[in-house]
Amino acid sequence: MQAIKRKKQKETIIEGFFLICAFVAVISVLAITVFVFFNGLKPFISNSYSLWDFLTGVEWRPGSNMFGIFYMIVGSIFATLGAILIGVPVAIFTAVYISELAGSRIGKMIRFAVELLAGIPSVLYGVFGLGIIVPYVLKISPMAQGESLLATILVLAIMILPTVVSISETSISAVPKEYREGSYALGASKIQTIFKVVLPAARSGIMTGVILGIGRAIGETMAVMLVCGNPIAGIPTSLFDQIRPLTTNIALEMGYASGVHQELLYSTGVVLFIFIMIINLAVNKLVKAKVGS
Amino acid sequence: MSKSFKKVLVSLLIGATVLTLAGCGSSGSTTSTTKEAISGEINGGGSTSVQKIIDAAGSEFTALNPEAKFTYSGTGSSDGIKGATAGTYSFGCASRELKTEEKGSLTELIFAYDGIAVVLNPANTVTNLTKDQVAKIYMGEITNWNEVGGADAPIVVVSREDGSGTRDAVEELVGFKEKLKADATIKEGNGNVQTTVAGNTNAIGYVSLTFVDKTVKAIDVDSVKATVDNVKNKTYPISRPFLAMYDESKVDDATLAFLDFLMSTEGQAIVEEHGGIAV
Amino acid sequence: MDTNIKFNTKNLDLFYGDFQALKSINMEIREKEVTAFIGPSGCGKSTFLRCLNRMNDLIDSVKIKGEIIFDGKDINGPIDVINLRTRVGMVFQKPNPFPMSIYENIAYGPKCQGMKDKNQLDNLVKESLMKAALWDEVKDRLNKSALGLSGGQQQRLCIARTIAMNPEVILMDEPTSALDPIATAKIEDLMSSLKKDYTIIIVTHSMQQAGRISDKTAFFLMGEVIEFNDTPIIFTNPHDKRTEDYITGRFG
Amino acid sequence: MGRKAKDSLIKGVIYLATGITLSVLLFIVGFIFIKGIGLVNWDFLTRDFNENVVYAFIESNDVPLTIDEETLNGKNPYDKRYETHLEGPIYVENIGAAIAKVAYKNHSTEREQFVITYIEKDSPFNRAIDSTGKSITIGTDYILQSINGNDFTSLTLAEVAETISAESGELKIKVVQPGGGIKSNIITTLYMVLLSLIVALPLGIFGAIYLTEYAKPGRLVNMIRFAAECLAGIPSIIFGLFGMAFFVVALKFQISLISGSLTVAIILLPVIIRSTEEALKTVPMAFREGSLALGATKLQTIFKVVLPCAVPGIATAVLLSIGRVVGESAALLLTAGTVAQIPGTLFSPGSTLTVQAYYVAKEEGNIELACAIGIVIIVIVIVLNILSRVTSDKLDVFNKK
Repeated sequence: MQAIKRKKQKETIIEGFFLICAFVAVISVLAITVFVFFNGLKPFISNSYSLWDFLTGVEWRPGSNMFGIFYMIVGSIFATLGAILIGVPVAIFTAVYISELAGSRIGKMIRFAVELLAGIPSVLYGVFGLGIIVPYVLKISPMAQGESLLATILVLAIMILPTVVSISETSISAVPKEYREGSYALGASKIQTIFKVVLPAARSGIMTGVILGIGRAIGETMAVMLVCGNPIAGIPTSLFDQIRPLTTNIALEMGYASGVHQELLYSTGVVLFIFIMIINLAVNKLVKAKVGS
Repeated sequence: MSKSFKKVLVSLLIGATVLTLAGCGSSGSTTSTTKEAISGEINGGGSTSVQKIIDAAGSEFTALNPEAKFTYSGTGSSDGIKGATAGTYSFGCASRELKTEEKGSLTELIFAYDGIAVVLNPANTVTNLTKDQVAKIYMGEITNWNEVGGADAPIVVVSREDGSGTRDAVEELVGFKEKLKADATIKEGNGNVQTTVAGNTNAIGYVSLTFVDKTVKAIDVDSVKATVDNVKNKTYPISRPFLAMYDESKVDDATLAFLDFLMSTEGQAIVEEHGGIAV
Repeated sequence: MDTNIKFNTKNLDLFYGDFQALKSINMEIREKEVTAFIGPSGCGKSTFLRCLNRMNDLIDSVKIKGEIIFDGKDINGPIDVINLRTRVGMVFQKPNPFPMSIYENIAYGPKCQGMKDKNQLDNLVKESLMKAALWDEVKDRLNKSALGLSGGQQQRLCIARTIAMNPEVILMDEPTSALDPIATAKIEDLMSSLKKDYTIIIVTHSMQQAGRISDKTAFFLMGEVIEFNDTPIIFTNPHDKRTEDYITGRFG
Repeated sequence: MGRKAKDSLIKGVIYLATGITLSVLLFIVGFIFIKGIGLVNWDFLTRDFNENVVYAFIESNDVPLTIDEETLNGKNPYDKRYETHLEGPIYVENIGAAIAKVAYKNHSTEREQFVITYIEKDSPFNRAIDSTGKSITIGTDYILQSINGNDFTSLTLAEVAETISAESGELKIKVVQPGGGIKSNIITTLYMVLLSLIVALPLGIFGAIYLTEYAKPGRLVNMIRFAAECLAGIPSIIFGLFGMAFFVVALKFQISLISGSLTVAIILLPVIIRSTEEALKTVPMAFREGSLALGATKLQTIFKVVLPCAVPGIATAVLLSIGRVVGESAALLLTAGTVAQIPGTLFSPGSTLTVQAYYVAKEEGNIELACAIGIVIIVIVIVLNILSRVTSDKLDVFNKK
C-alpha cells in the first residue's frame, strides 16, 4: 500500500510542477501586461496628456508636447492589412502545394527552403528592403522617395510567408488520409478534395498560422524601421506615402525618451497590445464557431 | 521517456551548463585602482556622433591600461544623458547642450567641438545653400531643387530621430526648431542618414563632420566650406560641443581615469586625428 | 440469370513494387447481384476490389497489367477516373464521414459534380438517407456534425452519400468488420434491399455474412482466384480442396 | 466554366504561389550572398570586431633570418578584402620580424599601415609582455604603429626599418590587433541560444504536457492557451522594454547576456508550447489507452509513449526557437547592448550576430558587412535545420510512416 501511496504522491507533485510550467506563460503575460498598461495609462490618469488628443492627434512632435498617434495606427493597420492580403494567400497555396501536390522529395526540399526563410532574421529583410525594395520603389514613386507604405507591405508580406506556410502545412498534412479517400471515392477531383475537404478540416491549424503571421506583421520593428520613412505626421493616403507604424515609434525613441514622452511611448505599446488582443479574440471565436456547427 | 530521447535532452543540458560556467569563468566587473594599473569595465554610451572619436580614445586607453575593458554603445544623445543619470552607463555622451531638467546631478565636460555638415547626394549639382534656404527646405517652404539652383526634382528631406543631439543642434542653429516638415524621413543615427542620402539623388541630410566620406557631398553653408579649420575659426555657422557626463555618486575611478586621458594632450590629439576640434 | 456482365476481368496482374499481389485474375461479375470476395487476410481480395474504382492509383508503387472491362471500356486504360468513381461508389472498412454536417456529407458528391439547386439537393439527401435506412434517426439534426453519430450510423451515412451519386456499382471493403452485431445486421438488410438497384461487390472476413447476402462468391488465396461460383455451391460442395479446407476453417 | 478548366486554373495559381515563395527566397538569399560574400573569409570569422591596441614591451636582440629572401616575400598575410600590398617586406634583425607597407581601404576609411608579415621562431615578439607584465601574443598581420614614442604614420618602409633598428634594449612598441571580424558575435549568439533554451525548453514542454495531458478543458486551460497566444503576438520591442525595465534596471542585471537571454526565453515560450501541444495532439489516443491498459501510470505513459511520439513536433519547436533567437534583434538591442565583445561574465554586454548586422547597416550604412554577417547567420540556421531534422528522424521511432 505504501508504495502505491508514494507513487500517487509523486504523480501529483509532478502534475503540480507541470501546472507551474504552464503557468509561467500566464505569469509572464500578466507581468508584461501590467507593466505596459501601468506605465501606459499613467499619463492619462494623472492627465498630464489627454487620451483623446493622443488617440486622434495626427502629429508627433515631442519637443513641442504634441503626441498624436492616430496617423501611426492607420499606418500600422494599412501595412499589416497589405502584408496579409499579399502574404496569406500565397502562403496557404504554397502550403497546399507542399503537402498535397508535390512529390515527397520536392515537398521536402521546399519545406526545407521555407524553414530557411523562417530562420532569416527580420533585420536581413530590412537590409534586403533597404538594398533592393527601397531603390525600386524610388524609381516608380511619384514622390521620388523609396521609403514608403508599399516598401513596408512588401517586406512584411515576405516575412509572414514562412510562419503561415510552415504552420498551415503541418496542419494540412495532419488531415487523416481517410477523408481524402472518401472524397476521391465520391468522384471528387484532387483540387476539389483539397479545397472542399482537406482545407476545411485543417482550418484551425491554418488559422493559427494566420494569427501568428498577423502578430509578426503588426509586431515587426527592426526590418520596418529601415524602410518605412518614420515621418512625424501625415495619414498615408497613397501606397507611396511614408508611414510610422506604432512599433517603430517605440523603438526609435524609447532609448532616450523620459518623463511624459516615455510614458506616452508605453501608451503606444498599450494601443499595440489592444490590437493584438482584438485579433486573438476575433480569430479564436472564428475557429471555435466553425468547428462547433 | 524512451532512452534515446532522454539521452539527447540530458546531453543538451550538460553541454549548456558547462558552456555557461566557462562563460562566467573570468572575474566579475570589480573596479580597483592600484597606482600603476587601472582595471575594471567601462561601459559608456550615448551620442552616435562621438562614436569615431570615443572608440579611438577608448582603444588607446586600453592599450595603455591592458587591465581595463572599454565599450561604447551609440544610442543617441538623450539616451546617453538618461544612462549617465540612471547609472546604466559608466559615462554618457551628448552632442548637444543639456536641457535644464536633464542637468540634475550630472557633471559635464566638453572634450571636443564638431561641425555638422549638410550633405547631398554626389550627383546633386547644388554646391552652396544659405542657412535660411536650409531652414526653408526643412520646414517645407522650399520643395524643389530648382528653387535653389539645382535640377527640377522634389527635395527629399532626411532628418534625425528626436533624441539626436545633432538634430537638436541643427534645428537650433539653422532655425527651424520644432517646425520640421511633416513628411520628412526620420533616420536613426548618422550612418543611416548618410546611406539614405547616398542612395537617393534628391535627398538632403546632415551628419557629423567626422562621418563625411566619399559616399556623400558636404556643401558650403553661407558660402563657407565645411572644414575643420572653418569650424575652429567659427566662420562655419553649424557646430556644437561634444559633452561627456557622469554622476558624481555613481562614477568609478576607471571612468574618471579615462575622462582625464580624453582631456590630456594625447587624448586631444586623437580628437584632432578623427576630424574633431580639440578643446 | 444471364443478366449482362458488369465487370469482365481478363488475366489481371498487380505488383506492389516487386511483390506480386494479384496473379492473372479472370472473372465476370454480373449486374444487380451481390458478389462476395472471401479469403485469408493478405490474399489480395481488397486489392482487387480497389482496382475496380482505380483507388490503387493513390499508391505510387503499384503496377497493373491485364484488362478490366467495364461498360465496354478497359478501365486500366486512359479513362476519366473521376467519371468512373461517380459510377462505381465505395464504402470503406472504417466509417470515414467528413468533419462536416450530415447534410453536407451527403450533398458533397453531387455538389462536386456541379449540382447547385437547393431543393434538388434537399430531395436527394432525403432520398439517399431513406434508402440507407437512416432518415428516421437523423431527419431533425441534418446540420449537426456527422462525427457525433454512432459507428453503425456513420457507416450507413457513408452508404447514403455513395447512393447520392446514383452509382451503378457499390464496392464494400469489409463494411461491418468495425461494427457491432446489431449495426452489422442493419447493414446486411440494407444491402439486400439495395440489390434491386445496384450491383454490389463486398469483401468480407465472415463466411456467414457471405453466405447470407451474396449471390456469387469468389475465394481468393495468395493473389489468385481459386474458385468463383454461385454462393450455395461454394459453401456446400466446393470443387477445389483448398476452398473446402478454408470453408471448414481448417486453415486460413 | 467546366470543372476540369476550374481545376487546372486553381492548380496554376497554386504553382504560381509556390513559385513566388521560392523566388522570393532565392532573391533574398542571393542578394545577401552576392553583396556579402566578398567580405567573408577566415579572418572575418576569427577576428574580433573592434581593433585592439596594445603597448608591447620586448627585449631587442639580433635574430638571424633563417629563411631565404624568396620565401620571405611569399609570406603574405594580407587581408584581401581591405589590404593591397605597397612595399617590402623588409626583415628587421633586432625584432626578428619582417614588416611590409600596405594600403588599407574599407567602405568608409582609407589609410596606409605597416604589417608584420613574418616572425622568426626566437624573435622577441614571442616573449612580448604588456605594461602589467602579462605575456601577450603578437602574430603576423598585426599592425605596428610606433616604437618608443616615435610614430610611423608618414614614414616610408625603409625609414620605419631604420627607426626600429636604431633602438636597442627594452622596446615599447604600439601594436594593433586587426579587427573587422565577428568571432565575438558568433560566440555571444551561441551563448544566447543555449541560455534561453535551457530556460524556455523545459518550461515550454512541461507546460504543453500539462495543457494536453492533464488539464481538463475549461477556463484555466483557455486562459493559459490565450496567454501563450498573446505572448506570441506581443512585438519583440515590447519584450525589449519589459526586459530592460525588469531584468536590466529592477533586478540590476545591467545590460548583459543574462538579461538578454531571459528576455528571449519569454519570447520562446509560446513558440515551444504551441508546437509541442500541436505535436502532442497528433499522438493518437489509442497509444495512451494502450499504455494505460498495460498498467503504466499517467507519468510513464507520457514519458515512455507520448513524448517520444511527439519528438518531431518538439524538434520543430527547438528549430523555430533557435531561428527566433538567432533572428531576434529588437528585444536584445535594449537588453544585451550593441557592444561587439565576448561577454566575460553573465553580466557583461555583448551583441549577437543579428544586433551587429542591424548596427552595421543602420549606423555605418555598411550593407556589404551586414550581408556578410547575414551569410554567417544563414549558414548557422541551415546547420541547425539539418541538425534538428536528423535528431527528429533518428528519434522518430514510434510513428514511422
